[in-house]
Amino acid sequence: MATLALARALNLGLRRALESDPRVVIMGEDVGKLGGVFRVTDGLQRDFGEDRVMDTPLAESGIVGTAIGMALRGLRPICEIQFDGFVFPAYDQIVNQLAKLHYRSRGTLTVPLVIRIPFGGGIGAVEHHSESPEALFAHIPGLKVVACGNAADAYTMIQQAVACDDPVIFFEPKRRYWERAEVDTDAPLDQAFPLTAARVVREGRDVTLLAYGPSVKLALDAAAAAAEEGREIEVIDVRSLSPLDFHTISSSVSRTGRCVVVHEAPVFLGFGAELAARITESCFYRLEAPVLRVGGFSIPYPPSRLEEHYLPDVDKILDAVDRTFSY
Amino acid sequence: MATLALARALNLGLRRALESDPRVVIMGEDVGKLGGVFRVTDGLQRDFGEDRVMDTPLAESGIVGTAIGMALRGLRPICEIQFDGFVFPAYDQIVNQLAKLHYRSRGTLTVPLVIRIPFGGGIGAVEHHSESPEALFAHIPGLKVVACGNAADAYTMIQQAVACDDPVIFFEPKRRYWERAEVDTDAPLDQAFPLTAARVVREGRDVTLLAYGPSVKLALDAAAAAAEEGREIEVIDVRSLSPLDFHTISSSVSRTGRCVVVHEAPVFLGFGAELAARITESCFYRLEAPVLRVGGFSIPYPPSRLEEHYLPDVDKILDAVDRTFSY
Amino acid sequence: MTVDSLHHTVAPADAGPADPALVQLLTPEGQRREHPNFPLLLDDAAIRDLYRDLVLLRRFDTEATALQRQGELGIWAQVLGQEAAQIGSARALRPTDMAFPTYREHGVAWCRGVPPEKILELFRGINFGGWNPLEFRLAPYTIVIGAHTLHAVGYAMALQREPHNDDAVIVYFGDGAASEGDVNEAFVFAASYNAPVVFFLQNNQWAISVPESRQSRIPLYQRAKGFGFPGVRVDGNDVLACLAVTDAALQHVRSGQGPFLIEAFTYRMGAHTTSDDPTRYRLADELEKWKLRDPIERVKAYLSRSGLADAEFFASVDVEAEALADRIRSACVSMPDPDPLAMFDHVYADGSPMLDAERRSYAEYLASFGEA
Amino acid sequence: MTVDSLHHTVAPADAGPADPALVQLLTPEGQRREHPNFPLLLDDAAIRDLYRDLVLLRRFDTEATALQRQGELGIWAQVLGQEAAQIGSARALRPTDMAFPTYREHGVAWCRGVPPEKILELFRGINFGGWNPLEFRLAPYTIVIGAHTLHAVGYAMALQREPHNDDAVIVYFGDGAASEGDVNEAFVFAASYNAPVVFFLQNNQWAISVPESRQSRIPLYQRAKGFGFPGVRVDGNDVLACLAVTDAALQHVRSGQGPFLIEAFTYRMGAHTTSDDPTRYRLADELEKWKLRDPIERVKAYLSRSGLADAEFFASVDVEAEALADRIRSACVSMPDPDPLAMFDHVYADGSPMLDAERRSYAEYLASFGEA
Ligand SMILES: Cc1ncc(C[n+]2csc(CCOP(=O)(O)OP(=O)(O)O)c2C)c(N)n1
Ligand SMILES: Cc1ncc(C[n+]2csc(CCOP(=O)(O)OP(=O)(O)O)c2C)c(N)n1
Ligand SMILES: [Mg+2]
Ligand SMILES: [Mg+2]
Repeated sequence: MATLALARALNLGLRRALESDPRVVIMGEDVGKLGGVFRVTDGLQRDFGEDRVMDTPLAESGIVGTAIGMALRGLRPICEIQFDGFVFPAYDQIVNQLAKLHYRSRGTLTVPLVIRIPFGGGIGAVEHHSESPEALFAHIPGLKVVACGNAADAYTMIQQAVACDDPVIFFEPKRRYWERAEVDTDAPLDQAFPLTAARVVREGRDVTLLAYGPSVKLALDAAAAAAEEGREIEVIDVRSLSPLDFHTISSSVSRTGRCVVVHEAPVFLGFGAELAARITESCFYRLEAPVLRVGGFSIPYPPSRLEEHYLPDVDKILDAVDRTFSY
Repeated sequence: MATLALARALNLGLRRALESDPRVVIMGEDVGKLGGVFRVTDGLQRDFGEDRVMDTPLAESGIVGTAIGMALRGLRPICEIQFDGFVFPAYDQIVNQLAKLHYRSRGTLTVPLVIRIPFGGGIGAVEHHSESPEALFAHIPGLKVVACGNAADAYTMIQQAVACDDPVIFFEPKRRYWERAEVDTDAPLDQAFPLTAARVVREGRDVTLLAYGPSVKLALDAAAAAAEEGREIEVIDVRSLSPLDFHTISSSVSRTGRCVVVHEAPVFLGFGAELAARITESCFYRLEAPVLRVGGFSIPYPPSRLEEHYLPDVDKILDAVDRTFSY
Repeated sequence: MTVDSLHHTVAPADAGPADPALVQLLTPEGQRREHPNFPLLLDDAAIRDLYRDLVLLRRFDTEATALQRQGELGIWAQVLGQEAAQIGSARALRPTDMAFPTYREHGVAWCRGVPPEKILELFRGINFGGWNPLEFRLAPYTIVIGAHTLHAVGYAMALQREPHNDDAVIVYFGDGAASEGDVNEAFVFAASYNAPVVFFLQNNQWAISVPESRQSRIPLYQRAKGFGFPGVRVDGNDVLACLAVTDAALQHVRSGQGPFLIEAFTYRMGAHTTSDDPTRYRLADELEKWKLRDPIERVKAYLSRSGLADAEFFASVDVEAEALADRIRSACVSMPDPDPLAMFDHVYADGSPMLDAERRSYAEYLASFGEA
Repeated sequence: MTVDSLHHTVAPADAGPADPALVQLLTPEGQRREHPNFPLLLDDAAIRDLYRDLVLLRRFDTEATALQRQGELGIWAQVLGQEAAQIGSARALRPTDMAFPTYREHGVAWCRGVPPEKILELFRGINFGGWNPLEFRLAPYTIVIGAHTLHAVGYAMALQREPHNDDAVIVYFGDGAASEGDVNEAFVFAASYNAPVVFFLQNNQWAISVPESRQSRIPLYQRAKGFGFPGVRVDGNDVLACLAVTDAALQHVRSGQGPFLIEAFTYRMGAHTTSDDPTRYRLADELEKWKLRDPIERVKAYLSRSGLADAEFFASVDVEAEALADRIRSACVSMPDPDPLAMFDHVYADGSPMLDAERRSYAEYLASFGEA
């Protein structure tokens, strides 16, 4: 057991992956000497060399495209995209190539490739550094899309993603990079909680709160605040957006009869849309209120001095929770 | 009034746009002498010259990126993307630049640019020629996203899109290119049905069927079949995915109490997810059944000999309609 | 003089033997030439084999075109006119080298040993390519223009780190593709990591209806120089020259000198695909001119003239070609449609419960009709 | 010889006056040189003005860095070391030319007349750039590397069709950016349409922590040649050379000869941004060496030595610089936060009822707190 910041937990997880499998390579912009702009790869090039931890030319399509080629020859690349907003030059490679190669080749090719993307806002950054593009990946069959919400999951999930034979889009909640938690760095990976499973992180019987990535902490904070007023919120960390562990979610909502989804991406066609639609379909008779969504407005991510208005917060969540009781 | 195939109606609409505004230019791969692979721009380069109808180098990011620059200097470019699957190399320009320039410049720059995308399957094509990527655009604030479903709308909507000061992603139902309908080519554009409004294309009181693009015809066919069995389906052509004309939709569902959404894109996080979530939110007490979705599976678009299994059809729609009566 | 002065050697539309920059070892009339940089050592049998490759490939292509016309294929991308570029380059490969094709590399597939009917499966719409890419060392056909050039570079970067392995990678793309960002990023990465990859650009002068002049104002082989590696233009209708130049390029990349660009100057004698109508955008004249440079005729002329092959040989190749066509035709028309539920296979290598549920529910749906 | 032989003139890390390919008109010691291709006609006052630009720009940059340290800005991208490249090139523009910057072009913005505090608004997080791009003929700062190079080309293509207009476009980007697909597609389009655009590449030798050698194995100005247009390398710390070369390049593009690439060889003397820590990836030595080539010192040396300016002049510029710093500081710290509801403005030029509803509902939500 160690108390680690989320970024540090990722760093240790990556180190483990590099140690335990010589086929693993890390590549991206500034992942080498600098250790990444968030220091997630700190020290790895020094210890594993430039062949295992590669600074690349500045070209995201090139990074993902060459990583695909490397994976086809048996390597297991981990690509870092520096910020969420910079993944789009690689979008064609991800959607048309990465997601489809296993299918197109009828299973003869596998592309075990992880794309790490620090995502979300709340750090006072300039444009393109605060986006939440997860829905744009979760809609694409062939990709696995996961998001970690705390240091312990970060440590485990990144290793599981690397071990997975499918391409994994791995979202990291950048505003939580510096938040610390207990991490059991000795637990064996093969007995860990599964990568694609959702997890109930707080139990409650009145309403289900669904969140992932940076919003999990908000959800827990909201639950704590609600508890003081006698309302028991169950919080689920969705963790895997695709494939979705719907069973965990629907069991909870069937019990509570109420549900609120939280994410930073625009509500319109955000991941909450799928959750709401699917929950309503399967829990129709159990629902006391429609599934409500707390998330971004239908505007580009605003300048940082306005981001607190844009982002979900405890008040907005509790307001939505309250509304589910007014139906 | 003339009876026109949808592709021909678009051609005439584009001709009108070129005639009425000298700032309009068409650009893309093979839009010149060839007239586009679907002949939508047939004869336009011959009549308006190479400066107005430009064959470009083979580079989609380049097409959209230079079109943005041209728009900044006052032109009104219409870009053709040859097939749905080839829009992704331009995705970064669309999401990070095109969608945001008006916002980023606080309204001082406008980017009146139309991106035409033939979309959807059903034509027996090879890979990447049958995709339905509309959700990937409708989730992006700053874009307007529309789809035409018949020749009359095609003729009008393309002109309205060109006249619009916002960037418009214009989806064309490629499997309907050759379907003919009455088109009033003399009707004045400024009195036309608004570009961003949904339209009830068949009235009915039992259930609301929502569709757009190639699925509108299917929805109408399903409604006709259901009518024979005494069930009255109201069909709405959504037409504008973003902004969404939700009023027309919610009024209908409030009346019918039942709703089925149809599209070709994967159901998971497809546009139907937003419709279902939003309808449930606003019509919660009116719904007799959850909103059901008919659409693609969570697989890449399959080889053409299997596409009939992948695509929505009248049977699948009627099956879903039936299910809404079994709640 | 610091301005990096330009060699504005704009490619004459009919770049032929007269173009000094064009490597040619066999003239359109079937005359052998020597080239100081690209010697060619081939025994007679090998040249006859190349002829056989060319003829069989063309026959396959013709048959596939016919099959498409008869509704047996959804579409067909003809290789007509580009046979020498593909056979010449692919015959220079070792079995363990890896090739990344576009959608038109039937000649490359042929040389890699892929049974031709496997290619038809894609165009018939049964799957996305019926061969095992690892077995034949030929990646799946790639339709998204240029995307695979990056895969080729990455594959080469992976090869590079394998001790005692000097295998190489070749990647095929067109004159149109050269404009895509991905292809240029592939140049950047290949140069940066000194990757053992040969970029084989088939300049067939058209990207569907768009002429090469829209993509570049200088000959495309010169692009490489701007990225710091060599580029050569070869007569793409000359199978010997294509073989010799590819051989030299492979040696170059195997020996650790980094990437190499070959521009094979050729001509798309057919339509872009069977869906295309080239009469809308190019003159018949052009085609007539290129018929005189047919890649097969010149080998035949050379073989006959130099006495390396006789009428009997040519006849036997023709017979073999007809047999191939027959075999392919019957293989094609008897291909069963895939099982509907097969479309749920191989989306994920290690599964998805969500998708399993979709498969089950569709199976039930299908079964419900069976019961009705 | 058909192999397009390479000039492997790998850029020496300290490409200085000795590099024959580098255009230099003023040595680091402040000595004037002549260059046959790039004559410079400037009166004395103009040179003093350039000096003033450089000093004021640096003072502004220093003040912004300090403001960031004090928490008044979220981040700051220093221009330190690149002042000459930006002032020299931007002073060559006409008011009606159009410039497309990255996020570091404060010197260009200065020359275009943008009030410096407007730049700070972006880095403070108030908006995405406080100036009207059409008024100042300076596009918004672009953070997505390379994306704006295509906008510049498109803008130039539009200019090109305006009768009697020989305005030009200049677009700034970095050594890292040269690897992006978009930049190379910009080269393709500019060459194909012969667009009047000057590509101004500031090679400051670093893309955050990644050295230029990772992006290209040959000097970057040579990239242009592969696309069929000229490229020149200029001493980016020499304001006179940057002015002269940009002037020549603008003449070239105005006269209808198509695009032109300038590589200004310079050095990022500061961190990438205030969030960066260059001690992790480069040696202090390197910085020390480049301090000897400071872009301001050499102009000062030249002006003093040649008697074109005296101590009084230098002192007055310093005074002006301090006044500028004061003005900027107070402008910055007194900037009000924007109204929350302003974030709903300008998403669409002609409106969205859906968004209007979101705005109304958020206004009500905010109001509900007011009432509580
Ligand atoms: C990214 C992308 N854009 C557009 C297309 C449509 N398309 C298919 S082939 C082709 C022309 C390709 O020309 P070239 O690269 O010269 O190859 P050729 O067909 O001549 O062999 C185009 C535009 C595509 N397949 N992929
Ligand atoms: C598409 C994209 N990828 C990554 C980044 C993150 N990033 C910001 S600046 C930078 C380095 C840019 O280097 P260069 O082009 O040389 O410009 P310089 O900062 O040296 O002026 C990177 C990688 C980005 N802004 N955009
Ligand atoms: Mg071609
Ligand atoms: Mg740089």
